[in-house]
Amino acid sequence: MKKLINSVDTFIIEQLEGMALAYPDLLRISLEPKYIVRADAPVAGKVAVVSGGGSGHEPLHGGFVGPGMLDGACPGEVFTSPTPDQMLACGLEVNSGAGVLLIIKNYTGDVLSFETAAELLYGEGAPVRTVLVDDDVAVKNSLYTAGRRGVGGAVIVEKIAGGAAEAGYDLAQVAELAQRVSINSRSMGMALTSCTTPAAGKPTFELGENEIEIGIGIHGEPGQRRIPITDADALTTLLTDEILNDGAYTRTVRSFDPDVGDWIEQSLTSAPFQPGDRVIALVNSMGGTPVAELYTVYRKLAEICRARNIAIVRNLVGAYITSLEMQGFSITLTRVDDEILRFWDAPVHTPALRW
Amino acid sequence: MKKLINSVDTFIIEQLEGMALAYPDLLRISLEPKYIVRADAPVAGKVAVVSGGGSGHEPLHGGFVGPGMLDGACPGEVFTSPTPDQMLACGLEVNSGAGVLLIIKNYTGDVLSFETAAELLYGEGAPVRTVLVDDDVAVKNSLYTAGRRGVGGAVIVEKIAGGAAEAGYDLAQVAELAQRVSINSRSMGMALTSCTTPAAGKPTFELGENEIEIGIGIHGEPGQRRIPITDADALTTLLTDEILNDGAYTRTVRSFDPDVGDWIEQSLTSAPFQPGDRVIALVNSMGGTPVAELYTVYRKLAEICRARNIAIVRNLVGAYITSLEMQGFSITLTRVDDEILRFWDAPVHTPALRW
Amino acid sequence: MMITTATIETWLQRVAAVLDENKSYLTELDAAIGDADHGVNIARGFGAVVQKLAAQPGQPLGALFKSAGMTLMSTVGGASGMLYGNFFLKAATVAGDRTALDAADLLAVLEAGRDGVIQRGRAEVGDKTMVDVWTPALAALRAALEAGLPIAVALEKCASAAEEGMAATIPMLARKGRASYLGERSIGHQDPGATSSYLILRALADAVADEHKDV
Amino acid sequence: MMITTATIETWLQRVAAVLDENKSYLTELDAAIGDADHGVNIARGFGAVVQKLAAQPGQPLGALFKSAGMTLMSTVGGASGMLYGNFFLKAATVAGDRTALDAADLLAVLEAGRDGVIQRGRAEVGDKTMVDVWTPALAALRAALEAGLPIAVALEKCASAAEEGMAATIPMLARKGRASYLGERSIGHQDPGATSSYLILRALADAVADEHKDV
Ligand SMILES: Nc1ncnc2c1ncn2[C@@H]1O[C@H](COP(=O)(O)OP(=O)(O)O)[C@@H](O)[C@H]1O
Ligand SMILES: Nc1ncnc2c1ncn2[C@@H]1O[C@H](COP(=O)(O)OP(=O)(O)O)[C@@H](O)[C@H]1O
Ligand SMILES: [Mg+2]
Ligand SMILES: [Mg+2]
Ligand SMILES: [Mg+2]
Ligand SMILES: [Mg+2]
Repeated sequence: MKKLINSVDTFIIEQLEGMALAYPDLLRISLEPKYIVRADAPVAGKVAVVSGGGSGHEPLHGGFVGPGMLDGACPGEVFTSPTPDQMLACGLEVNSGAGVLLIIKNYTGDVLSFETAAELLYGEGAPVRTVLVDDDVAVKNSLYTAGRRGVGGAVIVEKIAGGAAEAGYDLAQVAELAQRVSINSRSMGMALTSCTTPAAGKPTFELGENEIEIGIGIHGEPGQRRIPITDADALTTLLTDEILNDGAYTRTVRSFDPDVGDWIEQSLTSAPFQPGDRVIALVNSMGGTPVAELYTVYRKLAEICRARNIAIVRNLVGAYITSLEMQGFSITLTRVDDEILRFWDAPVHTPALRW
Repeated sequence: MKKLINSVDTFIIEQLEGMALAYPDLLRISLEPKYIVRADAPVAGKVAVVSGGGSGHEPLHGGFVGPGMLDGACPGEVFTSPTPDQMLACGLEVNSGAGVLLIIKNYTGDVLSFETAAELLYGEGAPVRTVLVDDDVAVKNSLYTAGRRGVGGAVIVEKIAGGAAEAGYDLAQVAELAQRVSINSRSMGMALTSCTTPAAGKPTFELGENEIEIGIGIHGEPGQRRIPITDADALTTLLTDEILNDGAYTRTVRSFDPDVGDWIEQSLTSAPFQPGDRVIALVNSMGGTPVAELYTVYRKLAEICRARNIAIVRNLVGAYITSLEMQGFSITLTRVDDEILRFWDAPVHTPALRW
Repeated sequence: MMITTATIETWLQRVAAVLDENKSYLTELDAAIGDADHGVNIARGFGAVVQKLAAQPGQPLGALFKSAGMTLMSTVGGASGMLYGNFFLKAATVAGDRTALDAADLLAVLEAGRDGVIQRGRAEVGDKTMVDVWTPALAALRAALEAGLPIAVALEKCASAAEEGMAATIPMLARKGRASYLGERSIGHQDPGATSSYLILRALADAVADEHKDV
Repeated sequence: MMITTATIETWLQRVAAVLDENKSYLTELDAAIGDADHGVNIARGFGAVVQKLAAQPGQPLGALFKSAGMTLMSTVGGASGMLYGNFFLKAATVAGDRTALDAADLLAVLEAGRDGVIQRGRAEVGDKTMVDVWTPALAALRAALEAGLPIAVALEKCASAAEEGMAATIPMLARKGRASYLGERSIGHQDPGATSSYLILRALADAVADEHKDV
């Protein structure tokens, strides 16, 4: 295993220490428990937006903390959901009184931890709401699985929620908008190579010289299927078609309602993409794929969307939600309206996203 | 070879097409000959800053085209210097009459091509100056070698030159400032893994499971020496010490002087770093190393600089000058003064650098 | 025979040791159908539990289980951390301020824990999760106790049923947790959480058997 | 015997073919002490040269060489592209509007090209570059012609000297170009540019020898 770390036990802490040193004006970092908050948190009168998830997906989520995006982020161990005590401490620190929105990627561990944290935060008197991100079309149904995974859509949801919170939306409004962005997002990813978790010290899965994995998540889990390697256009077409041809997707989402002080269940349906849709396109590196290769993907994606009369009105090309040093890419498309677009364009100042 | 490309013959063109589609408001791209210019070029009254070099170092240089940085960039074949015809066409297109500064990384091929291009541009009536970037301390002398290579310092030089040009500096002033930034920059890099050029289809060099290469350039060239793998702190210390302990470095630099219409030679000396110096620190991924690992490096770098009373006043942590998908990192330190710092902080809007 | 605080502490120490020994094995199982972190995470978690307990020996069982549950929740991460954490929190509410458990108490404590897992995770038998161990194992324990067998023998039967439950996950198609994303590809692999659950119940049987021997 | 435009065209076609055949070999040599692009780049460049010439056959030699030089400069990239480009541009100025070269003309043309390489690249014999081929090879050619040997024979001696010059780069420590960064580590490897230069001179000898045979 070749990595720039000092030891398997200390590297997450050391990465956080490095971040703290690199962004003293932007971030404040707690190591015990681990969380990252805006240097100026809590921001008076503003809804706080908090997310979190396993480490190994950087810049997600810590790299998105700062004005215009997240107020706080909780990193877990590598590919392991963070724990409720982190979320509780982080949430309390960023809550200005206007409440906390928890953005949760749909993985059993994340969901269970955030659910517990929501209850704890509420118990401490913080208004709290939750929004679920479950955009990975590689997972086909929710009746016989844990539901779709949260992947690239999280980046878009965090940006829009952060923008709305900065603009003065109240907790219910930010939550409603964030959930709307989430159900209008669809993603799919693929791996050219495996990643290696520091603890395991060897690749999570073995891929032959000419094999690739389609429909992967972001934790080095095996994907939907393994196929012989093909070219960038074919891969882009494969992933884009899965996204664009994905039908209506209905699932039951639990979210915390601070007005009733309990969980409510809602059936939410993602409508398929249609000609005339306007979208934000994220072409994302899994970590080890350099940005130049992503442009070849973007080229084909733009061509397919044009042919289908889907207008890419904004794009983001780079490494935003990764699986350590894995090579591969994912595509996320989010259907937008003017309100969403306004908050996408709103200023943001974080380590990884800035405009 | 696992890469997101379609074919060895078309991938550079396709990457450029992808960039053009991704940044229509920011960039204008010519495919024959290949170059990338600001969408609003030429900018009336402004000195144009142009650079270029082999492909495979993305985002360098094309990702740095835009307001506040480069007016134009010429990408060569992978790891191969671009050709004078590209530079000529690009230079003519961005020249508003205020002249063109060519930023040249010190490699024989780049130097010879840019020298020819400078003569051609001058022949076409464009005021032209050149600045050489030669910051790689892994190369020890210039008497018995082609001189130090241009590496990470190029990113800093391009940002400062772009800022000064935007602020209305004239050609001689931008050139003088850029050369000052260049001689105040020192870099050193290392590789954990080799890269694979698409044309070769296999790794450029073979490294054992426990071997790493110290003092590499940015073209997959073998480095200064090969050592057994060690931890991030030791590697960071090794590279930082080489940079901070590097003595005065004197070399003869040829630069084009449009007032005399010919090349002039100057002896330039880089002073060693000293306690009390203020620096910009770039911790750079060679392409395949994810950003999280770079924070561990930054942590140790900050510690060493603090102990030596060298103040890191700005930093940049990410993949800015790469060697395809190579894993590894480089460190660049640039000594700054208030003028340089002002132009570092000046707004920039490019695909890869924006604030 | 009563199960004392000391026996419970021994049990948890054995769990920590056996999970640490099986760390790579569990992580490999998780690599096949999950995300390759199960062994590392629960070994870390139970290690922390044991450290915490060592600092405060001889607590009433409710406090002991609560401490274990909170520690697991804050150190493991992932699905299993929350589920095992919940297991002990629910066990704690039944154990209360008792310092020893008779057979019926033990069964009630374990069943409360299992119900906590099911309540949080909403998995059913057949979903290829740790529930496929806990449900048949505690059914076997209940049956053995109801048949009047001594605790040590009943726990041995419980561990055997756990082992069968674990093996039974191999041909299953996962419906919950990370493995469910694999669909058909999850078939043929043993569930990592079921495996750690078996090891936990095996350790309980061993701890009590040892105690019994000494008596 | 005169070297006609047709022979020069044949030479360049042979060069394009032989460089294409040796593309991987040259790139491997460059991988060892450079950046693994030499073969690919000059094969592409001479391929382009030949295409250009095919479109405009029978030009005067000055125009032909100029076209070759400009094409190399705009298609090869890298040090060798500029150096070979300069070689032909300088050769062009000597060739002028001639359509055939006698032995003395040929020598003058090649020497002008070599001087162009040295002028641009400022390398000396012993620096481990293509100059280590051109200088001894053209010295051998000059000596052979001065000794009154026929062109074909003299070019054979030239190619042999080129081959020796190429082999002589192996033990050298590089002082110019990318290989110079390696210091001691450059020792023991054959210089890629010297190798392509040998192949170019070898192709010249072969082209003229074939021509000679036909006569
Ligand atoms: N909903 C659930 N109910 C019960 N057990 C579950 C559930 N989801 C996952 N598990 C168990 O958790 C195990 C995985 O644990 P672990 O790897 O630590 O968590 P993660 O999947 O978050 O990485 C699975 O093998 C399974 O036994
Ligand atoms: N200054 C120089 N003078 C003469 N030849 C040189 C010089 N620098 C490099 N070369 C030749 O160029 C060859 C490398 O060519 P190539 O790989 O195409 O260029 P690059 O080094 O730019 O990748 C070297 O093997 C050497 O023979
Ligand atoms: Mg996990
Ligand atoms: Mg090159
Ligand atoms: Mg797991
Ligand atoms: Mg080369």
